[in-house]
Amino acid sequence: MMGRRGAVLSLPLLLAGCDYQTYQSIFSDASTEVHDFNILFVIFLIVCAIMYALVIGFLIAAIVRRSRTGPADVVEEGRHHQSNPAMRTGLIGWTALVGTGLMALAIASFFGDRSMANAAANEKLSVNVTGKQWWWDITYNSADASKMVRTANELHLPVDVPVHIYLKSDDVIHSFWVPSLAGKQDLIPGRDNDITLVPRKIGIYRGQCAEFCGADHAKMALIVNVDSYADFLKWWHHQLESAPAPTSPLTQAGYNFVTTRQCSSCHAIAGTPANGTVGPDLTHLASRRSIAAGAMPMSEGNLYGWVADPQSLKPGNHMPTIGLEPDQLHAVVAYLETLK
Amino acid sequence: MTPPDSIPQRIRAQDERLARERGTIARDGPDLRGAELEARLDRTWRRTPGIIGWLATVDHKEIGRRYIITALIFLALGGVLALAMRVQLARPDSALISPQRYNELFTMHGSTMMFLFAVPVMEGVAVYIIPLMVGTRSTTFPRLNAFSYFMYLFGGVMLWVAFLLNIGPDVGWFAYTPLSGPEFSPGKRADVWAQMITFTEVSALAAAVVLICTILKARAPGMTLARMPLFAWAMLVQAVMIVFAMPAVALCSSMLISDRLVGTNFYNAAEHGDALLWQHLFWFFGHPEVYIIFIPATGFVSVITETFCRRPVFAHAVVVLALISTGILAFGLWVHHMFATGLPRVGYSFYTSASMTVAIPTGLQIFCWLATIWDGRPRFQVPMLYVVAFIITFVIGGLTGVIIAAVPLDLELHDTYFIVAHFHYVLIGGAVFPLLGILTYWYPKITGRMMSETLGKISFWMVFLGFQLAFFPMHFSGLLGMPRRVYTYPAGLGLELPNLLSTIGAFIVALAVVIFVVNGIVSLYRGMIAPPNPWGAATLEWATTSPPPPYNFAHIPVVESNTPLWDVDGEMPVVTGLRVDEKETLLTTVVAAVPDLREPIPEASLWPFIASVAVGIVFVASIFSPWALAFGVVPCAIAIAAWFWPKEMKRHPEPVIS
Amino acid sequence: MSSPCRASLLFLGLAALTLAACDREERHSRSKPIGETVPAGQSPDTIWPGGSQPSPLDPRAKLYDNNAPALSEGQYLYTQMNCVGCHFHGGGGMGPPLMDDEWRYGGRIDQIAASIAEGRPNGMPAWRNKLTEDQIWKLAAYVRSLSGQPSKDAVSSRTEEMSNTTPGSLTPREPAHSSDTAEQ
Amino acid sequence: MIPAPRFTDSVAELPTTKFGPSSLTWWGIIGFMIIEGAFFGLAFAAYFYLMGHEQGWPPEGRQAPNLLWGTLFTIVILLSEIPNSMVKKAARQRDVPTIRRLMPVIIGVGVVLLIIRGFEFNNLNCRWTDDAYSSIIWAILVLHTTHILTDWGDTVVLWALMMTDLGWEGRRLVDTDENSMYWRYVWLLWIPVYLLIYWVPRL
Repeated sequence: MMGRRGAVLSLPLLLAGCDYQTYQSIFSDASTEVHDFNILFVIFLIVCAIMYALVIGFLIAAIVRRSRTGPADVVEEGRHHQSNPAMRTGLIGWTALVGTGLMALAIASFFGDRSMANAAANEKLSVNVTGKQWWWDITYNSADASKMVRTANELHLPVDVPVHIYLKSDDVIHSFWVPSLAGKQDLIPGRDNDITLVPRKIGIYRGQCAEFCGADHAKMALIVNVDSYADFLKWWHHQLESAPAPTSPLTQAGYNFVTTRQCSSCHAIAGTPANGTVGPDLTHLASRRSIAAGAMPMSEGNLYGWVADPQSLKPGNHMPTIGLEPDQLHAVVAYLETLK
Repeated sequence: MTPPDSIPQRIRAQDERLARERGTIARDGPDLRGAELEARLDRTWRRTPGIIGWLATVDHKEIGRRYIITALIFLALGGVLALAMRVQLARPDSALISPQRYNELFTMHGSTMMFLFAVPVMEGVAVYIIPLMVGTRSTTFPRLNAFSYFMYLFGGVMLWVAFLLNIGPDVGWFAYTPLSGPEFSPGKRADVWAQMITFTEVSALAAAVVLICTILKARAPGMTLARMPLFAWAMLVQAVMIVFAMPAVALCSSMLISDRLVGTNFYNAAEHGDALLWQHLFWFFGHPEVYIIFIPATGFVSVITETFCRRPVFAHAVVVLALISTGILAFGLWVHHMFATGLPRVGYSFYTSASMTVAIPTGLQIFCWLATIWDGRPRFQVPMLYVVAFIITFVIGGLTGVIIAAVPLDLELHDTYFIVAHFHYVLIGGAVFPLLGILTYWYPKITGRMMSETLGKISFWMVFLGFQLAFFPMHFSGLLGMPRRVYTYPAGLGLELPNLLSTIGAFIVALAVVIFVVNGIVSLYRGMIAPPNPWGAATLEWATTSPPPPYNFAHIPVVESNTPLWDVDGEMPVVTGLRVDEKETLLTTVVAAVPDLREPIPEASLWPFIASVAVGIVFVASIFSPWALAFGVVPCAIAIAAWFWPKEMKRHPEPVIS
Repeated sequence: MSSPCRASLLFLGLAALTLAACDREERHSRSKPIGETVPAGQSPDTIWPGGSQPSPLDPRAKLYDNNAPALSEGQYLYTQMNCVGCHFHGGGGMGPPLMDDEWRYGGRIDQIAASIAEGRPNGMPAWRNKLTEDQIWKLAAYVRSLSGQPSKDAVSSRTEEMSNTTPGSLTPREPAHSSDTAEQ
Repeated sequence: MIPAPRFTDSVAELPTTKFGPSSLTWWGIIGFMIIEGAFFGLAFAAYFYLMGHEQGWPPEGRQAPNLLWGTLFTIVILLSEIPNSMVKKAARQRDVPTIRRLMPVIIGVGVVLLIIRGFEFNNLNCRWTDDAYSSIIWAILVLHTTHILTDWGDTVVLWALMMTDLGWEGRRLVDTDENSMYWRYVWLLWIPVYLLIYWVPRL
């Protein structure tokens, strides 16, 4: 029902008839936090609308009242010093009105804040998200180290399970923001922040770094898949497996290049010699929805483009343009696509 | 009081001679008045022609004019950057502008508008008008005033030259560490930004001191604090705020530049520093900054409302108190820019309520203006139209401000286009609209001609409607999840339409501003000659010719009410006895404005300019080597000493600052 | 109006003078590989300036030498590729120190690049296939900056990590090496 | 229609210089004092902010600065108030000869203070590049040194002026009076600085 209200708020856009997706908007109502947010937001909107109506009403009344009568250009002598007594009472009333209105809003905000804080009190799932220029390094915590899942730029969350996300930064300040799921929280070098949320709707949501973090700030996105618990477990177990061995000669060639040449200095692929820690983990690259932190959707074409010349697609990022020969390129892309 | 023996014979002889000469000094009064007085005053106060005279002048009217024109030029430049950004954002995944360039664009846009347009233009208007409004012949410390202008000019020019030479800053106008620190901003871009801050902050502080002293000490006799015009009050509050706020940004940018140049560790988390220290210091300045821009604008609104409604603003005292309390509260809110940084939650609710409290004094002022309109008989000429537009627009900005003061809401809306919409409603609706109104209003005072009413109305409607079209959709862009400071956005998020509308609106506003400027330039030559008091205003700046003579007033007026020009019946009470052959003005007591001292006004001097050049070179050079500061002390010290050193060593019957 | 312009033009000239040579701020990343670093058959002993006639300085040197973003990218790689492991923050350890001006294999940027690309006896691995040429040159530029060779206003004063070395922006410029003076 | 003048009283007999709050420069100086006070206040705030994030202050492995020179500086600057207030008094009494005699003393004291300050920098037991603690105490000390320097330069210029005949003019005496006021401000500022740099790390 909140969703409908959200839709109402964005009605002008719907009317304008642009095809319209809510997967990065705050109206999704996809988590407890955003649900509370929407309620609070509507309360504020109503109170503010009333205040605004009062001001504009007063303005119009004041204008029409005197603009008709009398010659416009005479300076009124004499009584222009005493101010209208009715207005003095009005002033007091106005102050009281504004005061109470704000008080009400402050209280509402306080309770809203508290209910959000309590929403995910007992977390079931804990995830580390580390911000780097310009991608997200993600680790699913687990008591035993062998059950830790490392991935990048894509979160998978089970629906209705409170999740606790621990936020760190390796370089500059970033901000973790998935509008449809929660408010934002900064990732600050030298500080530990965290955010909790309870996803309520299965779906795919897009988030984006919300604190200016340098050249590619605009291309530092994060995809969040909220799955049923079963699907989540399936995904999680799959993530624990290491990469499949190459089968065809082409993928073999790609495998050789990736594990022995430049790629392996930065990227890790579980079960292979490639163990770089500088860039995103590639073990299950092909199973992700996007390339380069949401810079472009995952597809063979985009993968070709990205591997061939990352600098032109995401200028300034740390992945160098290696300048692969065409056959090397075919092989590498072919191999990467096997990393499902 | 003086032990007579301690005074040598020679000096005593001098004293007696000077005492005799003192009797012969020409002073204004019943027997020296009218044309002859004006001719002699003009000879004393007129500046020498030529480039030297231009650089040396200390006439507050010339300096104020320069401030205003320079600030408007920077407004145009900043606007061009805004258009470039809007073009880039008009379509999703657009690649017209590279990310690096776009980052430079919004950094330059923010820095230019904040530091090189908004604050200086307010100070410029005040530097021009305040002495006239409070009925004195010059600002206090006129040489400091000239110095502050040149510092401001050089700072702005340095920033823009750097931008054109492709070493312009790219770290945002807020330059958060560590992104702006030595490791993540290699090169000189961030240093240029930090030094630009130093320039503008020196200039703003100097101008603030000048204004405070002028308002407190140089008011016409009888203009008690209770009778002081609201614009003077607004400028007083603003200047005091500058005095307390600007040091914060100066300090944190100096820390940043020393981190970058000599390897200090203020913001280095690994060495016990803290990145958030920057944000605290910066926003301790940055939030009051908004009110430093807004409060003078409320002064403009009061001036226009009073004149065009033929009523003193309702509840003068309440408005004054509202101004003061806004000024104080503004320093208690900076944390609401940092809700997302994970500070202790308990503190948050305090800052939420504090941020909301600011709405009360502002609400009071709004009410007082509306009550004035209600009581009076409004005439809707261009300036008054801008006041109406101000109320309609600014209140929206204020209310969205209340929305984002709430922590849970701010966590979603912070750093999105919702915020961009909010502060443009506050700053353009709240400050630029009144500014355009007041420029139209005081244009005849400054130029002696009226601006064209027709063109004025055309540009008013375009700027008003264009603004709404440009910025209202941004609320939706934000709610649909568009963060700030992104050089592009993907298709399919519903962001296409609002951004396209914003771009169209931006161009309409730009066109409107062009029309406004054309109107200003054409009216300079074609405009109707302005009568001395074209709008029938009540304040003293209209009690002299337009444009005012270099000495402002032939005789210093005496004030007997809040609205002097409405209450004098044909005859203006004045005091007499100021010198005619040397520059002199009258100082009064701070509260009751009783005549207190006769203050000699400094002659024009080239030294403030030379000093500003010396200081400027040091600042720029220190970007490249910290040693510049050590070596630069010498020329700066010489220039400043020469500035204060009397040019002729003979004693005068009464002090002369040559 | 015209006079402010005059004044600003005057200052513009001045500023232009002070802020000359700004390509060093340009963030360039070669999208094309830039060929061989070391002319074939050139072996360590011919790079050693004591040996035969020093080869002319590689023209690419100026692209990297005083280019601030290149230096900082080099700094990034220096940490990420764990050069610290052997050379520490230039102080030297298992590998030779890099802050002094003693260069076993030549202190010119192209010579350093060669040492990184080809590797050197006693443990310095070859990075030719592990990094791109562009990266190697950036790394070389940074390594060279450790001894204060490039102009001080191009290097950054410190990193955001702990360190006890003098800020790069303050390190005194070591007496330039003979083989440097030959070309620079 | 500019209203014609109606002459009330004349200000011709008003003085052109007065001591204290009547004087314009007094207000100017107060203004700049407030500005500099804001600088110091914020620097102190930064100091305590950084301190608040630490277990130990100074951080592990650092010694607090040596007391000797800082304390010596404090004593000297407090003593300098004696000639300072004598000059102030003399200025108010238009006793120019005394001013001419005492100003060189104050200038000399300034030089001594600057020398001691040099030793202070050497005895902070840290370099500004070491860590944030070192950076902030260096910053505060440098900030205060600039005030010593500026006031010293100001005093030198003023003394040169006092040696001329102009020294007998009221304005110069007011300048002297206000220069002494500013010096009081400088040493008042020093007291918290002294405590922050030398004693807080010893708590």
